[in-house]
Amino acid sequence: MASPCLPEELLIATLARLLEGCRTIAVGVSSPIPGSAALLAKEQSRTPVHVDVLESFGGNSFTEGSVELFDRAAQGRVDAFFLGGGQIDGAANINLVGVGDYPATKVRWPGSFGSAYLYFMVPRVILFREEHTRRVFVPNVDFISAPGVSGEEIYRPGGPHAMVTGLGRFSFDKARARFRLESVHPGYTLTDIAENTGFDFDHDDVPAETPEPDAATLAAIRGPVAEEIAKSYPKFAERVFPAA
Amino acid sequence: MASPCLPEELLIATLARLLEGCRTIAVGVSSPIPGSAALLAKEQSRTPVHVDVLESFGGNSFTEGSVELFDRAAQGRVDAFFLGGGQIDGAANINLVGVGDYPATKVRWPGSFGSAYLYFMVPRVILFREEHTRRVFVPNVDFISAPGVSGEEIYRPGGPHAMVTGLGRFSFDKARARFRLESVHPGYTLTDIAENTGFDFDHDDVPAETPEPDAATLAAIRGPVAEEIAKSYPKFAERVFPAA
Amino acid sequence: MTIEFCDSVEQLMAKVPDGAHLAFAKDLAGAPMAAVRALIRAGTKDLRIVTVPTSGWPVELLVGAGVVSSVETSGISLGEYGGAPRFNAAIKQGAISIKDATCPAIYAALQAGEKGIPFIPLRGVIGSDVQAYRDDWKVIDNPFAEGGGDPVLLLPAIRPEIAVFHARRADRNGNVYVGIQRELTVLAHAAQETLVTVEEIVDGDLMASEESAAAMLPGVYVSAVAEAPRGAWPLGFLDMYTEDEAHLAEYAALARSDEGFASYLLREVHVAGELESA
Amino acid sequence: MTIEFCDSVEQLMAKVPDGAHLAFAKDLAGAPMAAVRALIRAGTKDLRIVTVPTSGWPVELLVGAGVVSSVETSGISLGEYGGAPRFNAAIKQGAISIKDATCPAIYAALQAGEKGIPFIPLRGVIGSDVQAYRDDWKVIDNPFAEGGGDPVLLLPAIRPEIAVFHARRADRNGNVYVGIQRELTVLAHAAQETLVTVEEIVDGDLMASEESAAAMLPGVYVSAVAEAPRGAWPLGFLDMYTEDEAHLAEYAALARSDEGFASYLLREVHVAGELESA
Repeated sequence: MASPCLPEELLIATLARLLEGCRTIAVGVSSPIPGSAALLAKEQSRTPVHVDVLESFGGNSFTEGSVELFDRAAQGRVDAFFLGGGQIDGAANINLVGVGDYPATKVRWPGSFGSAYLYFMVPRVILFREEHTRRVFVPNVDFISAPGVSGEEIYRPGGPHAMVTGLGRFSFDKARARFRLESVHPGYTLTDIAENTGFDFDHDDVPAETPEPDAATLAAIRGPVAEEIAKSYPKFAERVFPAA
Repeated sequence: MASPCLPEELLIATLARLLEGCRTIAVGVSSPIPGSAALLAKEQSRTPVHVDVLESFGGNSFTEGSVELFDRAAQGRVDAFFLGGGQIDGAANINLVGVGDYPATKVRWPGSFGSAYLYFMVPRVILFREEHTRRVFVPNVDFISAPGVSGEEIYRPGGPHAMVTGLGRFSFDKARARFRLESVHPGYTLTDIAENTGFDFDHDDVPAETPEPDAATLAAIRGPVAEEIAKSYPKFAERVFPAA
Repeated sequence: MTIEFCDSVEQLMAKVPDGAHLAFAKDLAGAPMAAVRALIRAGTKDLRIVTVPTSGWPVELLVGAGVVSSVETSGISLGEYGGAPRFNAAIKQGAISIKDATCPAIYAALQAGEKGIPFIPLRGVIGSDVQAYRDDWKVIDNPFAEGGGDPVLLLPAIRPEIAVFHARRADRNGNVYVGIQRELTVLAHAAQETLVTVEEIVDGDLMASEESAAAMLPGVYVSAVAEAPRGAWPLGFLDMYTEDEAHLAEYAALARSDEGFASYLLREVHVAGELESA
Repeated sequence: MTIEFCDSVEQLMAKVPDGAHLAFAKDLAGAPMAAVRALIRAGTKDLRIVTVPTSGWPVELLVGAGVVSSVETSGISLGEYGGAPRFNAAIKQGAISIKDATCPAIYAALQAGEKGIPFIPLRGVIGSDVQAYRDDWKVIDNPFAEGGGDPVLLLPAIRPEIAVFHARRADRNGNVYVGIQRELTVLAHAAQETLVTVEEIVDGDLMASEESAAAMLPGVYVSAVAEAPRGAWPLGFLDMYTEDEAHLAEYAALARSDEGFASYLLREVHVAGELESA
């Protein structure tokens, strides 16, 4: 009998469902769960899906250095990408720079990387942050690494499509610049999410529960996906898929 | 005893003298005489000279396709380049496009290639055209592929430095936008040049004669230069340097 | 992202619709002559061509065959075989429209296409008739110049609908060896579709090692590939084969007249092609 | 165009003057750690650093050693070892000035430097605080937009005074193997001087074949080279060696305090370096 679904596996399956229909998916550095989700989406798609895992030779198809990811996104050749944030607010603004008054932030994170660009260019950006606390989900981010929405005059083929956290899955309404809670992960409640979120969001009175992956999906995650992701993230694979 | 100096050898030696002090020289396609001159300048320089012969693998140091020549020129990494012209006028405007009313020119030449850029960027552009007739040296070119001079407001680190033809050698005064005949090749006269030039130019009453290459220079041309240029221009080398 | 492997060059070039905005690289980077002949046989019309940054034989043949409506180029030449007679005749007759450019402008505009930026500045060019006749180019004062002034040329990005080129080899993932002919890389990045003929399709992953990957165009940029041994003939191709001098010289002689060119086209494109693709 | 071969990394880094505008590529492309230590030992001051487009260990060490006055970057991180403690402390204290950027902006500005164009447009970014805090960037309406509007960001070109990176090998003409780490190519093109440490200097011409040339940075862009075996240590380098995990973990622990960092600097940079260069 298969062992029960791990939290990581639930997240992988949930993210993979958000990638349905994508032909090309790019995954940033230090992203084992999004990476696994992209590989699962590829595994389960009936049509070919191209996945690039950045900074892993053999795991991607770049020959021009990492500028190629950005150019490829601008060419319309990247359908989906994942972004996170040290802070994320209710309008899907993300902050990868730091806490407090810029520039002498009292807490400094690495920096904005490509977010200020890819958030504009990639049609389906999926926000992913496991930690779901009021430290992360704030009323207003202290620094906008990349804005959630832009005025109509701004060229912006891309933007936030959905958000997955350790507690639930959200969709994002660009016109209203608001998240909507679509499902709560097994073991948590709407109250858990509301108490740990620093901004308002839409939701049903009784939100759906995030479905656990079915047996075939779990088998795919633990089989080919685990094997493939181990090439880029051996430590992650060892911890989550010890049997693989 | 060495055989007498050929016209091609005189031109090679004359052009090479104009390259003195250059550290980097690029030579365009279909340019065996300028190419030989660049190789001679390299051979005779006491400091290292880098020569790139375009479109000849092994004869150049480009790895980015031919865009690299233009970028390198813009970076200030090309000291000298050669240009020609189907027509050249007294203000050093050059025409590589055609004769007659543009665009339906009655005679069409290949096109402007990189001239409209390199003429602006390369500090020492040397105009070279063997045919010295009124067909080539016209009062005003029919199409300006690249202008000889630009207004002060135009960014232009480069421009025409000198011109060598089958009859003589000219310098160019950018401030006055005028050529000056510096020397007449052996066997020709000022009158020959004036009669075959469709524009006015400055000159001494009795212009100097272009000096023939000395024995050491001739030996260099017929030895290492002939051997090297044969790699890019075998037919030219066979015709001019049959002994090499 | 699905790469199609075509059984023939005919099938590859059937993907080019009438009126397509088609890009060719310079002849020395690999002229897709088999593809050009297939395109003429297909009867595709009104092609709008951009050359990166120059061309010769492909444009000469296509223009001669009457399937081209416009050419944007920095230079069209048959090299040692002189000017391009059919191209030049078409210019003289006003049969095609011409956009004269300069090599770095085409490269820069293509790089803008590659980067998805709407335009790109370029130094130089101002004051030439190349610039004067291009009403699709603009000159602005450099917004970063202190005290104003400093005019600089702006070029709109070029994103060709279809790029066509010939290359040494491809693997079964559509990865194409381009070596140092990196104009092909920029071209494929900027183009919406890229059709490639190759000398051979090989087994194994040409992107497998870092050293080999450096010479490759990744298959993600390639729409379709067809094997075309000696696909640059009658031109030479890199170090693989030399040009067919007798053939090219005969062309240059025949193409001086309409009749001569017509006979060449019939014999070398239509009749020979039917035999080829039979 | 004369390439200098230095006898030591010390000698190579002695070429960097106080106040230099210095560029480093991202750590994964080859962090020149031996060069960074030599630079600290040289006592070079007031370095203005730009990272292409990110960095980690080189900037962390240099900032910690107090030899940096400003950093332009899209991200500084020690990867698995967490944030960069000395860099972050310097930011908090206002000890260095920071220009936050975004990766494609640094690439685009560097490509503008490579092309010798004064600026380059970039899509996106507008409305972020990355843009809001960059008063050296401008927004204009796209001059090619019909009907006006369409704001677009313009970035001034970046031409670093000196680029420093570590590579696999160089030949005696100064040609440097970069493989698919092509940010190094763009960086060297854009920079005024390029100083390279390599694992080994080899005989023979690495540009001799077309296949090998595709992976090379031509020596014309290289000012000086020094051999530095394991020159990325304690970081790993491509497939050549893996990172020194114990060393890096110890650093991360020590660097939490000023005293810990000072002891690391003394032991691993100054004392070890004197032994190294003795």
